[in-house]
Amino acid sequence: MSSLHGSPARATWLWLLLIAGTLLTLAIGEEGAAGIGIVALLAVISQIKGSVIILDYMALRHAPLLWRIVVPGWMIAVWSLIAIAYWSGLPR
Amino acid sequence: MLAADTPLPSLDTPPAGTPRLAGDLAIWIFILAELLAFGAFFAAYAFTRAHHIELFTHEQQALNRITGAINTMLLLTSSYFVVRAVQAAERSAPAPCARWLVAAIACGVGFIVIKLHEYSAAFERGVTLSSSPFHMFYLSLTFFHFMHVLLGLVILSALWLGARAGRYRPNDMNGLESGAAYWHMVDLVWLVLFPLVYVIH
Amino acid sequence: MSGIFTKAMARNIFYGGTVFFFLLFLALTFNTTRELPQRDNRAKLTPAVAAGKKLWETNNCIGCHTLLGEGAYFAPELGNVYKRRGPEFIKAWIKAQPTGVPGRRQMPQFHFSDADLDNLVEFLKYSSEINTSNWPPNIEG
Amino acid sequence: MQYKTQAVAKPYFIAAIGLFVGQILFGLIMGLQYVIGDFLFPAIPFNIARMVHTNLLIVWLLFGFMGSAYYLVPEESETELFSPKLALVMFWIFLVAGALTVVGYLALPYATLAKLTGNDLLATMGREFLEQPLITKVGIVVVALAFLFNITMTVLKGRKTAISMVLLLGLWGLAVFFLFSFYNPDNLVLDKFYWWWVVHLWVEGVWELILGALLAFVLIKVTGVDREVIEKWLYVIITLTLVTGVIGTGHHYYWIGTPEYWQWWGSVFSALEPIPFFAMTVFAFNMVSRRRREHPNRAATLWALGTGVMSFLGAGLWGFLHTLAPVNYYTHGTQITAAHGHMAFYGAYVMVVLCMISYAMPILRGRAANSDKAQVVEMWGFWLMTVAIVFITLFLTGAGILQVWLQRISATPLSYMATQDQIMVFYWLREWTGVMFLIGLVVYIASFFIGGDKKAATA
Repeated sequence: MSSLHGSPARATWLWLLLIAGTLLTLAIGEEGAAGIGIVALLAVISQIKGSVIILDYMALRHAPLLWRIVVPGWMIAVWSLIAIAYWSGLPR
Repeated sequence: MLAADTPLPSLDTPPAGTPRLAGDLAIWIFILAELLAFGAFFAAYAFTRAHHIELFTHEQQALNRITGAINTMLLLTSSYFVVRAVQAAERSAPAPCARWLVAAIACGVGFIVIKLHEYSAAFERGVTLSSSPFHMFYLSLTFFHFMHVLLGLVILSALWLGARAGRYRPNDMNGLESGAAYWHMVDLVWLVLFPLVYVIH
Repeated sequence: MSGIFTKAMARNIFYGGTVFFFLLFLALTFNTTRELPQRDNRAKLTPAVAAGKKLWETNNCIGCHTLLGEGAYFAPELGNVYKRRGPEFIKAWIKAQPTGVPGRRQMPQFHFSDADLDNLVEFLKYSSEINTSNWPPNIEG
Repeated sequence: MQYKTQAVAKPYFIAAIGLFVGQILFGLIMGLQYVIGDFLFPAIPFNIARMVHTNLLIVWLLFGFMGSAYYLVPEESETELFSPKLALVMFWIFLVAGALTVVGYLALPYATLAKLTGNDLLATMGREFLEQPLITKVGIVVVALAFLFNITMTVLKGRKTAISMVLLLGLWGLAVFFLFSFYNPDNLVLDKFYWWWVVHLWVEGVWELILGALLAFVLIKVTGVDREVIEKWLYVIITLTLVTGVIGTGHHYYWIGTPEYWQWWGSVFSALEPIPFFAMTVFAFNMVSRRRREHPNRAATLWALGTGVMSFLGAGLWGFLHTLAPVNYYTHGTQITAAHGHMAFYGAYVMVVLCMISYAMPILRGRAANSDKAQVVEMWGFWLMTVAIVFITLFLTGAGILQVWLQRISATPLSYMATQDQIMVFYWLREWTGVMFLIGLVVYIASFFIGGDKKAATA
């Protein structure tokens, strides 16, 4: 039997990590924090959570290289565009 | 739907360590197309926001971040349950597989209920697709995603029927893995959408 | 190959995806239908405008001109011609066709009555007041 | 030919090519009217010539689709056509109705034609591409229903393949969306909104299913690649087509009085529309390079590959060029649109019908493929027409860019006609390239009359 989808224990730990990330995002939101640094932080949190979903839950960790590049690459590209847009809108 | 025609028992279990894509190539191509559409919409939001910063910041304040975060957690939990369902099928346990799927569906329904609540509040404030650029994006992005949650729930329901019929086995996971991948995509997109639309200002 | 790719799955995704996106399109159509009254100038949709639209159609004006940018590209945009030229010029122009200038593009003579011309002008006036999101970029169309 | 009822495709193909010639002749007349304004005035005013040009295009493509379906469906379903007699009767009805309509266009003032044909009962005429008199529109529906009945019954009594199901879906969709041509409210915005349900949902929706099915069929035949492989890719490609194309309709809803959110929805989805076309190109080349037989009909293979490339360029790339709302704001209703229209229609639909004809016609005439000599001439036709359309597109694009600049962007915008005077040189170049296209078409037709050693009769 292949173990493509990992163990329940690992999935549970990762779930806790995801929830923690969400609470952190919420806390930043409720705090009303802003700025390029905060955007970078949110992007990193989102990227980490996304990587958990992509590599573990979607099991792309075991997929051919192309897929391990394309799907996480999508997320990096999207966050890069968001960051550029945010930066372009900063007062100067 | 997805589970309706799983293929003949696929290739023999590949040797351990061989790279394998979990789910059908067809669903992955579809997922990529969906990701591109969402990605383009996200970028459009971000660049439009850069031209209307005060408007976006102001109107974003009216959104309820708490329910947004609860919805995030519902989707994450739902994804987790789907993973457990897949793991159950991977060790030939159809009954737990079906139960985990029910739990996942319940979370998805919770998301829908909260979202509808959020929409009705927004409509009361007079939010429409044409009331402002922010409202346009808020409604378009969340509604586009909302429709995906509904589609995902239809798929999960089909998987649940398949699981109850004992259709998914360690050497025949294609239908289940494909549906699961789609559901995770719906979750993944929300992980960008929530901070982008509800938090960043 | 390491992946699985089945025709059944591809087919199901085709039917599911098609239905899904068509429903989404219908939802947007529903919303558009509800929002149109604020944009499509239907308050000014008088019998004269309707008669003008029919003249517009039965003389195949769209075969040379564009209207809100759609049509043939052989003659000027008429969605905003009311604002560009005004009613009297339009009527005089239509009556004076064809110009007969050698080598120039010719517009046929349609033998409109004065009432017809008024209706056509009403239609063009109504068209020019539709909210087109500031299109065309300038008065030249 | 495996089933003798496939033979009903032949008159359809011949009529299609005949009407194609008419379309091109009227195209040349219009092209000349662009530069010599009073050419043939008042005998054939521009609006009449254009109506004939576009309507002939639609009708001959419909002939091509129907002929292709009559050829393809029996072979896919592994059974004779339900009613070859009905198919032939419908052929003559459609041809005569089409011919009478064109005669009506040319012989009568359009307003008189409208009066005579009952436009007062239900006003449907005088809208771009839907200029047909009411009775012709009803005739189209009748012919389409009889055709669909015939095809559907054939599929139902035989084998149901992915290709025939997709083709059927596309053809039914074609008929269903045509019904919106009967809806013509006084409200111009609503009129235009649903007008696109015919035009866009045809060419960027259901017609692409027909395109995909025909291409897949020919690829199976000429490459010998597994049906399973080709059919699953067919599904994937048409999924991408409809996922992007249906909401992509929004790119027509930017400036016609529809709400502004369409600028975003339309831009996002239509920006993805090149993807399925690109996939189709890759697919066609991939299947040909993985071929498991050397089919003697190399011309058909060339048309198949050409369809992939040219539909990507014309529909995909030239569509993308002006589909984003901020760009379209300036290009809407200019020669850029005309440029895109020409290459997209040629690349996607003209080529796929000619591909089907190229594959089927020799078999209908009792041989697997034409002689090498005839094929070489056919390929000359292919290259002349294809290169011509590329240059027509480039010249119209040049005209369009200059037009946008002078009339829309410049600080001192010129009037429409003053702008036209400035871009005359592009129109002259386009007209000469149009002559080249006609030569290509003549060469193509000549290839049907060239003998030489026939290939064996069994494909």
